Amino acid sequence: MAAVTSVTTTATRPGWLRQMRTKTRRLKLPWIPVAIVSTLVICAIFAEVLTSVDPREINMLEARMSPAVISEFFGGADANYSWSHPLGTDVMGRDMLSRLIYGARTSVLISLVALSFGMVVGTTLGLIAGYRGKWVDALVMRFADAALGFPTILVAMIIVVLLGAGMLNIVLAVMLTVWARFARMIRGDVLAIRELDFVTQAKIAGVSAHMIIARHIFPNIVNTLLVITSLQIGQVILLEASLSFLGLGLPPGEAAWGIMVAEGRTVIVDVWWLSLLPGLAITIVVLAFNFFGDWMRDTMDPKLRRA
Amino acid sequence: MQRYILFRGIQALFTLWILSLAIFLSVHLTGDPAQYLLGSEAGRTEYEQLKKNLGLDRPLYIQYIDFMGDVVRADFGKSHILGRSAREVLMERFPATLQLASAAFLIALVVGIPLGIVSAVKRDTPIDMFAKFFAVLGIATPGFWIAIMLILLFGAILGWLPTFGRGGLDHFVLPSFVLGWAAMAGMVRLGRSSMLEVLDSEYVKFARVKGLSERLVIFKHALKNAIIPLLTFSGLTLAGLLNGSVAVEVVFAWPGIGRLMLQGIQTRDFPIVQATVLAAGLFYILTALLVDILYAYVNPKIRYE
Amino acid sequence: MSQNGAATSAVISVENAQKYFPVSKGVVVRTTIGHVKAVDGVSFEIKQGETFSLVGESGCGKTTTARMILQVEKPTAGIIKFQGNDLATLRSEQYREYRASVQAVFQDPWSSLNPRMRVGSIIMEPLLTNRKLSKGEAKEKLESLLEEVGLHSFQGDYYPHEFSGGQRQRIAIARALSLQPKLIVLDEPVSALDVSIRAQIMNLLRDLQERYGVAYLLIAHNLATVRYMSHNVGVMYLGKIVETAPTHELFTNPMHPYTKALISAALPSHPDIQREDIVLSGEIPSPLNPPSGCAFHPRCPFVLDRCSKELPVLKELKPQHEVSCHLY
Amino acid sequence: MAKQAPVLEVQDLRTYFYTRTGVVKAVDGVSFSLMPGETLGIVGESGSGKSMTALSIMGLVPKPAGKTVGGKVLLDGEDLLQKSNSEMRQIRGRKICMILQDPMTSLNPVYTVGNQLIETLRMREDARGHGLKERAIDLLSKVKIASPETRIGNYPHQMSGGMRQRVVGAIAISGSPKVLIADEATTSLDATIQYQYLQLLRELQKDTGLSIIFITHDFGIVAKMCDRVAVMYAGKMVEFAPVRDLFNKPSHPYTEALMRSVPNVDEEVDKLYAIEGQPPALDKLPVGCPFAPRCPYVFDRCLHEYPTSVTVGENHHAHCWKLI
Repeated sequence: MAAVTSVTTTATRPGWLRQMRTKTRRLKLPWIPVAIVSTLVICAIFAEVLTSVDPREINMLEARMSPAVISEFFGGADANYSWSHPLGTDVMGRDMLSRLIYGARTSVLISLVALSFGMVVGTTLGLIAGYRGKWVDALVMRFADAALGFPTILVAMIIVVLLGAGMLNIVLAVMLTVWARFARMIRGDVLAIRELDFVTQAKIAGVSAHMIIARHIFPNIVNTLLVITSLQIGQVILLEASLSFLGLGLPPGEAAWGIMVAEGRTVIVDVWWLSLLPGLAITIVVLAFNFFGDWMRDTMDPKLRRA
Repeated sequence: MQRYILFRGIQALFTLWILSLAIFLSVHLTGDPAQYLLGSEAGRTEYEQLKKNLGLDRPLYIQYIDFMGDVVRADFGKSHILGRSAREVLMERFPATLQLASAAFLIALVVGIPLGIVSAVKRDTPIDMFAKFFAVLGIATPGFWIAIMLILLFGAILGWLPTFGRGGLDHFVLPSFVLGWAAMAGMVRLGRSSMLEVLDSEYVKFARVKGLSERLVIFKHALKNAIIPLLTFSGLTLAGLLNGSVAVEVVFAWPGIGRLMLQGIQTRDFPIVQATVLAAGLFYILTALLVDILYAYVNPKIRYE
Repeated sequence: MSQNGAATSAVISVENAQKYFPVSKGVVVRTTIGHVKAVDGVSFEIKQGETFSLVGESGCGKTTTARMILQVEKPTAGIIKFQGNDLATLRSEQYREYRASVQAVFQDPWSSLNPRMRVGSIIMEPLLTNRKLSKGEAKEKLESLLEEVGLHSFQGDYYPHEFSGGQRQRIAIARALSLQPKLIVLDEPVSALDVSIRAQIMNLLRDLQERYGVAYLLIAHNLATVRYMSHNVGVMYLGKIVETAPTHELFTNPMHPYTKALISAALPSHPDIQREDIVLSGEIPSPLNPPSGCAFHPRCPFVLDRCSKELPVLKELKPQHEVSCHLY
Repeated sequence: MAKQAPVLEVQDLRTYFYTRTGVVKAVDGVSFSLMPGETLGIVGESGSGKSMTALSIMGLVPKPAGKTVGGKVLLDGEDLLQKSNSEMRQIRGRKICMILQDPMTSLNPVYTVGNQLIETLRMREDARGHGLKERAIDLLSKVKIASPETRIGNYPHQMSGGMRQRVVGAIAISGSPKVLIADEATTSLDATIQYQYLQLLRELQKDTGLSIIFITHDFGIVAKMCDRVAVMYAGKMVEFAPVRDLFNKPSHPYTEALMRSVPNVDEEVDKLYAIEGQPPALDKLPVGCPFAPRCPYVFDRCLHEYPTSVTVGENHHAHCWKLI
């Protein structure tokens, strides 16, 4: 059937479009989460294009302006707003929209870096622990248990003491817990796959250990890898925001959602949008990633699919 | 069983030791405590003298042995900001955190587990939908933000509840709810999935085959099995509670060790940092150990090993 | 054991093979407290073009024996000879030749094929790992293998999930055949299949044996399957072969009480068939702590005094029929 | 056999599953009767609907996907399909009980076997209060468990598979049911343990006058244990006969082919007959006879119409056009 599809693909364009549509419909893609995630990624990549305002530019004359998109319709006569700041400004007169867009970049950047390091380290260790077993496995898993169970906040604090606050600090703190999640899940999968007959068959045929890992084990954990990754992104973004909020990450004034919430905290009663908007952004993005991850798990997990 | 507990105990001690080592190294590798204590204007002789007094001129391993001795005696030195013994401050603040965390944990257990179980038993009904929605929100919303929003709503706008500090029972409502929500959400999700799995098992099918009432099937046969994974999870939840409690204590101005810890870091008050991080670590490790023992007790496979 | 005569035609011979798994205890320092004697002194040989079956209940060591021959498990003691040469003394290329000459088909057709590989690559993997082939030769070989096992030549491009259980077992057989092995280990090759499919696979295996003269080591618990497939049978109990004989002889004249009980317990092929009723009492003992003397004595209906004290040895009571029991 | 009222009578039972890909007719018009003290075998391959027939009788079809949409299940003349959930609960365990396939998982791992036995006993009005433990011990010794006094305090994982299956048997007969359904109850047991268990069931049947339905894929169990046999294929009952008649004169081509394709322990067979093709997918059943695509005797009519029941001997029926 796949062959038939590819033939018609090259033949006629409208058919191609229609087929794409039926294909995605069959996958039942979760459209809203996908749209949100795409928006986030676009904001992160094209921040300069989307807004010409510098997120760090202080302008005390335009401080504390309420979001135009709301005040235009609900604001009283005394409402102070301007369409040049659609989402208002903060206490220093910095543009909220531009700060939110640049905040998206911070979130994506930090979680991407931390997650990819965590993924590479965790997957490698998980593969080795699962395939080698014995003391290697015991050692890796003891460390993973400790890293998983241990409160991230304590880890982050120790790192802050060691290195001082900064972006690297957040990345490290996140990495130190995330790798363990990957290692654990991957190792569990490897342990199960290692016992399957096709691996024994490969051994009987004389296939070498690294070829067995590359050809027989790794391709069978790719699904798990994708599923954990998509489920972890949300948690990593949340963690990053919490650490930023506590001032353990980027210096104050930088455009990060957690910092923005913290800056609005003391003036929440008058300038409510300062905390509300970035917090909403975090919630929506994390929700989107969670739903997307659930969808990935439901469609990709072969254990669920076989049932 | 005893062997299992012994094993977990040794593991807990090991984790604690790693933690203490990490703290020792991070404090001793980052700059010079003596420098911080004196400030930049101090003279050279004064500095050397202090170093000698603090024992900082000796080899690292001797300092470490000393440090371990202090840790065992729970003597973390004097906070140079508060001017009091770090242990004293810690003991003063610790109950506040303990109370808050217990309240949150209780909410998570009392609301989370039943909701998850009911959600599985009444699958695809409005109750289930509500539980799933409630859970997914709890996992996705940042606690510090919910805290601020609740202060805005219940404190500033409605004026129903106090929004900062410790006091009567009403002071507990907002902080413990915020702190407990994420843990509760996890319990709902796990409770639901583990109950669904148990309800699908052969022994539940057999319990029905032999004509047991639905009440016995669910409360006796399914529940106990479904709760076993929840117990393990509740151990992990504690880590989450400690994570969250720092932010919640900061937002609600709760005088606990979370806020103390953050202040210690911000002011480079090392005795306080050491005391709070070790205390939090010890608290976490002990509760995790307790949960493990409880788990072994509920699960006969381990109990009779 | 018997070295006389047909030493040349024995593809594989196993002499007193043992496999002990250590059991350890302790929290920090683990000490070995005992051994599970999974296989405890097993000897047999398989001749070219013949099927030798190992039967027995779970935990009797039949699968471990097979895994030692496949070199997935290293024997604790004993000698395995391939065409008369001790495996332990083989030089590396000879050893590689041995690995290529012994292949396997396992029970579960769902776990024995990598779901991420095309059927063609699965079948060709042993061949391409061990031999140099041009692309054209490989394609030709694949097509002939697929047809050999009753599949279409174009099905090499498909993934395993597109096949049913019976077809998957055919794929597994094609892979095992690819290196033209001397011996194929068949570990419960049909027991996971639907009843109506089993005969297809058993007939295919018999046809292939006739055509290529490959020897089979069949591991099975179903006596009917064993009777249909094999030339010689060894009955195992707690790591030891208690009786071995040509198939017809074993089924018509079983001598060891355990063999008798096993045959008595086999479900009849017709309601009118009445068998000698031998109900064994008790359960199979743990191989960690096997009974003294003859391991079968606590369950044996004909137990003698000496059975709990003396270990019986295999005795040839009739030509090619060996029994290890104090009754004879 | 004297003319007696059947203890269980199933008429035109239909259980369908509603899935995304369509309606799966797992049980499609199954009828049979079971006499007191009789043993009936239901034979079929995986997916033939034999297990679902048992669950439909028990009123335990997995919801919401599955539903019994038609037919009658008469136990002592009362239609079980008309009973409410709570009424069914009174019937299950007391009048009709079932042994499931997997002894490893049929018992709850967190309770002792004594606890699980006693809770079953306690449900019955006449068994309140004292003596429950003694009766539980009594039941365990009835299923030949050695030293039942200590075994009663054991957890399932402390017992072997054979012993667990005995405990399941003890629980199943504890309510003195009239009908016992054994769904592949011995498949996962070793040969000699299976033999012990079958022997035990037979003795229990002799003592209590129980009627047993064996659900199995193995003609050996049928030959050893059953008085009458029903053969199922693709949700339908294709042949129904007394056990000797079935073995001597299998009439449906499927039964015949299946018997010829099974190897024999009792004599050497030269060459087994191999049935072509695969069992059909239940959501894509062919029109007409579902066995037609694999049948050696197939002719035109088979492809269009499902065959009616044909009587080929006393109490021996088969659904096949060839027999007319």
